[in-house]
Amino acid sequence: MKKKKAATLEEAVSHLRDGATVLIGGFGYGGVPEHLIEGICGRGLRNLTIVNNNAGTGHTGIARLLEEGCVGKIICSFPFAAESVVFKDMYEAGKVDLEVVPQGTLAERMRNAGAGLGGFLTPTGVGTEIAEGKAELTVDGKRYIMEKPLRGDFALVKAFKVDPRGNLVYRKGARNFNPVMAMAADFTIAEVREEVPLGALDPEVIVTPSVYVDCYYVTG
Amino acid sequence: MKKKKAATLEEAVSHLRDGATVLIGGFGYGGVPEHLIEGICGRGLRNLTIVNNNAGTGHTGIARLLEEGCVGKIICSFPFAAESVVFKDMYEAGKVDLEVVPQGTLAERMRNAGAGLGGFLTPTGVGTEIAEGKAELTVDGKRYIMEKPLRGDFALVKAFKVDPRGNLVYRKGARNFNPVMAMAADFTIAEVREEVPLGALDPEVIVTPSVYVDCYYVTG
Amino acid sequence: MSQIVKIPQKQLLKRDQIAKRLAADLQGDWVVNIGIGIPTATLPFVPAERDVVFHSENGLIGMGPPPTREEDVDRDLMSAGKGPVTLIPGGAFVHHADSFSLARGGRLDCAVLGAFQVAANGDLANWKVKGASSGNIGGAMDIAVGAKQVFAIMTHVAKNGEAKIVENLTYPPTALGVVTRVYTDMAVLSVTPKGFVLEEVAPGLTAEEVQAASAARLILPDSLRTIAA
Amino acid sequence: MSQIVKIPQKQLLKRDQIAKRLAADLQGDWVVNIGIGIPTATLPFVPAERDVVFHSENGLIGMGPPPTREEDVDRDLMSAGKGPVTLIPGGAFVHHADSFSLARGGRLDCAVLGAFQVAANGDLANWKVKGASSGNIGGAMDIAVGAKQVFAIMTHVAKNGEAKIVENLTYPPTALGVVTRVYTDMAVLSVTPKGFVLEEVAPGLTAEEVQAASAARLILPDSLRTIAA
Repeated sequence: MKKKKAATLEEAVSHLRDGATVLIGGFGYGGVPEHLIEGICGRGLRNLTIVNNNAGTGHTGIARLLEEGCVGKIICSFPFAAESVVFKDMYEAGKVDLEVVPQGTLAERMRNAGAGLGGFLTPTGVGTEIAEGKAELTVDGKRYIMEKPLRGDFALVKAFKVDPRGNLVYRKGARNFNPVMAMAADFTIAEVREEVPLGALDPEVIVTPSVYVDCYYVTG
Repeated sequence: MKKKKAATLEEAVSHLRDGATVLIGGFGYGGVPEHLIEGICGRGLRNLTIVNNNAGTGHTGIARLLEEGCVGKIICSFPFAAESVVFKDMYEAGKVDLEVVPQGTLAERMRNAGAGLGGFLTPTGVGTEIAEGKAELTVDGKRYIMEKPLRGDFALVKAFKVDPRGNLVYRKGARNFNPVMAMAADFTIAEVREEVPLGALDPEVIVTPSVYVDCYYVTG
Repeated sequence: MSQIVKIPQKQLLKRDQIAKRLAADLQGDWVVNIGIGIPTATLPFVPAERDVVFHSENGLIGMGPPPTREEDVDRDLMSAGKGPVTLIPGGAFVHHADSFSLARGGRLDCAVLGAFQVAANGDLANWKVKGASSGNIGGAMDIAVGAKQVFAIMTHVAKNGEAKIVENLTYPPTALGVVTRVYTDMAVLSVTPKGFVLEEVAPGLTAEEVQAASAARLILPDSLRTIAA
Repeated sequence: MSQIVKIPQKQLLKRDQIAKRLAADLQGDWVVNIGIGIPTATLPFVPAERDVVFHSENGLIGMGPPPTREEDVDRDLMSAGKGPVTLIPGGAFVHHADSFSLARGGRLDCAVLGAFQVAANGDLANWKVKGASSGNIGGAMDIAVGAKQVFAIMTHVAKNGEAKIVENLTYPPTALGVVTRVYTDMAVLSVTPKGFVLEEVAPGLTAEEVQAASAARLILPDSLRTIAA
């Protein structure tokens, strides 16, 4: 069986490189791979494109990456949360690029990439600024715009349990973006609370099959 | 709570009408809503469009619907299985139309419809007869064809367990097309082996959430 | 161009009163998405016996009220606004792509959203201030375009005196032609093919005062009701 | 136009021998899809210790061998070819759209598919006979286009004497430029930017005989090996 378990946090995040597009799971407090994000801080990475629902809160996690100058661009749906103070200042100073994407389109673009597809037509954003520069088509009398797949070089996801193959289950609302991000990256790294023996996960309840997980780190 | 449980098989299938597009789950023996299909036989329905992976086997189920003259068109990926004797004869006699669709495209077209989207770009079928009459686009140097969503007026699905809200779980490979079909129809009817009390299904393991199920029939 | 309108110098409805009025229109067994901000005020006013199934964009189908005891707060169980919530019996968790499939796929009977402006044709603006270089979209565009009905809940007039009920949007749109009803601190309006119909006014207000506080023509119904506040 | 080629009047490899040769090339930890028909013959020859993860289009990730006892047969657990199978420890079930997301999404290291014809540029034909009004596609188009490698397994020449190794397809294509290796009852070929390379020949056959049974030019390698049959 392919060995996917990282012995240390450093090993888990050692693959990341300058210029990479990094999909980072989580919504609010739930399902955020906090250890992995902290693990890539302080490594001097440059020009990352970060995909997340938000643009970092407070001064930890994605906000710390921003402060360290690692981030060239953020792709998210909700950049100006009250706590996104670091991003707001840097964006206004022109120090980081922003692509704001409707939340459902963001999730679907990653799912589309993971599914090996080349784009999709969505009604979301028709007649708005989001449609600018995109093809618009009418199908069966309804207007749609064409959105492109969004693929990551890396995904950092947070899960509840993992087995030695790398199968993942999540916990409640901490599932959120994690399963689609795991699908959509060339290399997916999972931060997991608990490792269980092979065969201990019911095959009916596995949300992210092992084939999507390249490396996992158990936080305990 | 909305009452979704049908007291009888007749009640469960009473909504179907002439000319409807009916998505029918199952792959091989697994996940076939056999009771529901038998239930719509003998009702004199006409001009149905049936969506399934195959075109009926033997003389029961979809094959019986064909023999009864209920079916105007079949949309499937694998029409000429050795056991699809009824379909083969009727197709060669020009008595039923056929749209053959790659299996992954078939599943994705229904998922796309269920997701409220207007189509998608797939690499499947590029340069083949499947691409004829469809738009071809090149995205990031790769060729794709545009496929349209496939929506059903009705879906007949087979599940393992249901709760009173209509949440469904499946069993092993009997899952197959059923969850995407449940999403993609205006009215979804589930044939279920066992009904469990509200709260008895772990919310982490529900595959088809209640919102997609309009009616269920418990076979026991 | 934005239009300054006249706010009546009277007691208007408070947030909870608007929320209560809106909640009364959420029908039994509906599947409903509640946006962040003022829409969340409606939740406590929806009678439990209606069994409304609340959808939260982060993958909760059957979101329940906040836990009553501190020890029941679960960081993995939160609303779109990031507040702690519960899950009702028969609720389910799905991932983000499946959650928005539900929203766009026509399975929401209603979405309750805040608004900067609502136009007479149902156009909604709620994500970006005029002239700003960007804004927060969140799930609003997908939800607004996907729900069968959109109930906008807002103050009738902006703090700076600008009209929010308008003939045509002056703010960047979120979605076109989607709003079906508007609930404000002055009135309940429905959006019809002919434009806004003034269905109900807040106690103590006249139809003329609500019209004066609006930058779109309000059609008067045969019988104007007063909001039960 | 189809081309009649010359079949050597010698003992060719049997189905199981071709399957065994192909199975030897399935690398450890690969994720592999096995098509219906002759490809299924490869399954028993893949050593368990390689831990190859077999994907079945109907949503099985980690398909295991058929159950050995009749009472373990489960009608809900079958291969793409509808035969009874098992699930390995750490296997998972997904629905059809997720199953094909995996296939198209580049997560298959290899697909093993039957073929009517393979062309020198890797084009594959395996779904429809020339002139037929329709045919069976099944999952082949999605899987062929999505897998990182496609191994075609087939007889070298059709029963009617028509070549199956061709310069250009005369049958309707399934997917363009996808086949990387071909395993037949006469030879193992790889598909390269320059065309077919004859890697190995069956015991007792010469390169000239394999060339004569092919309608495409075969490039000879520096050292031609014999298939270990």
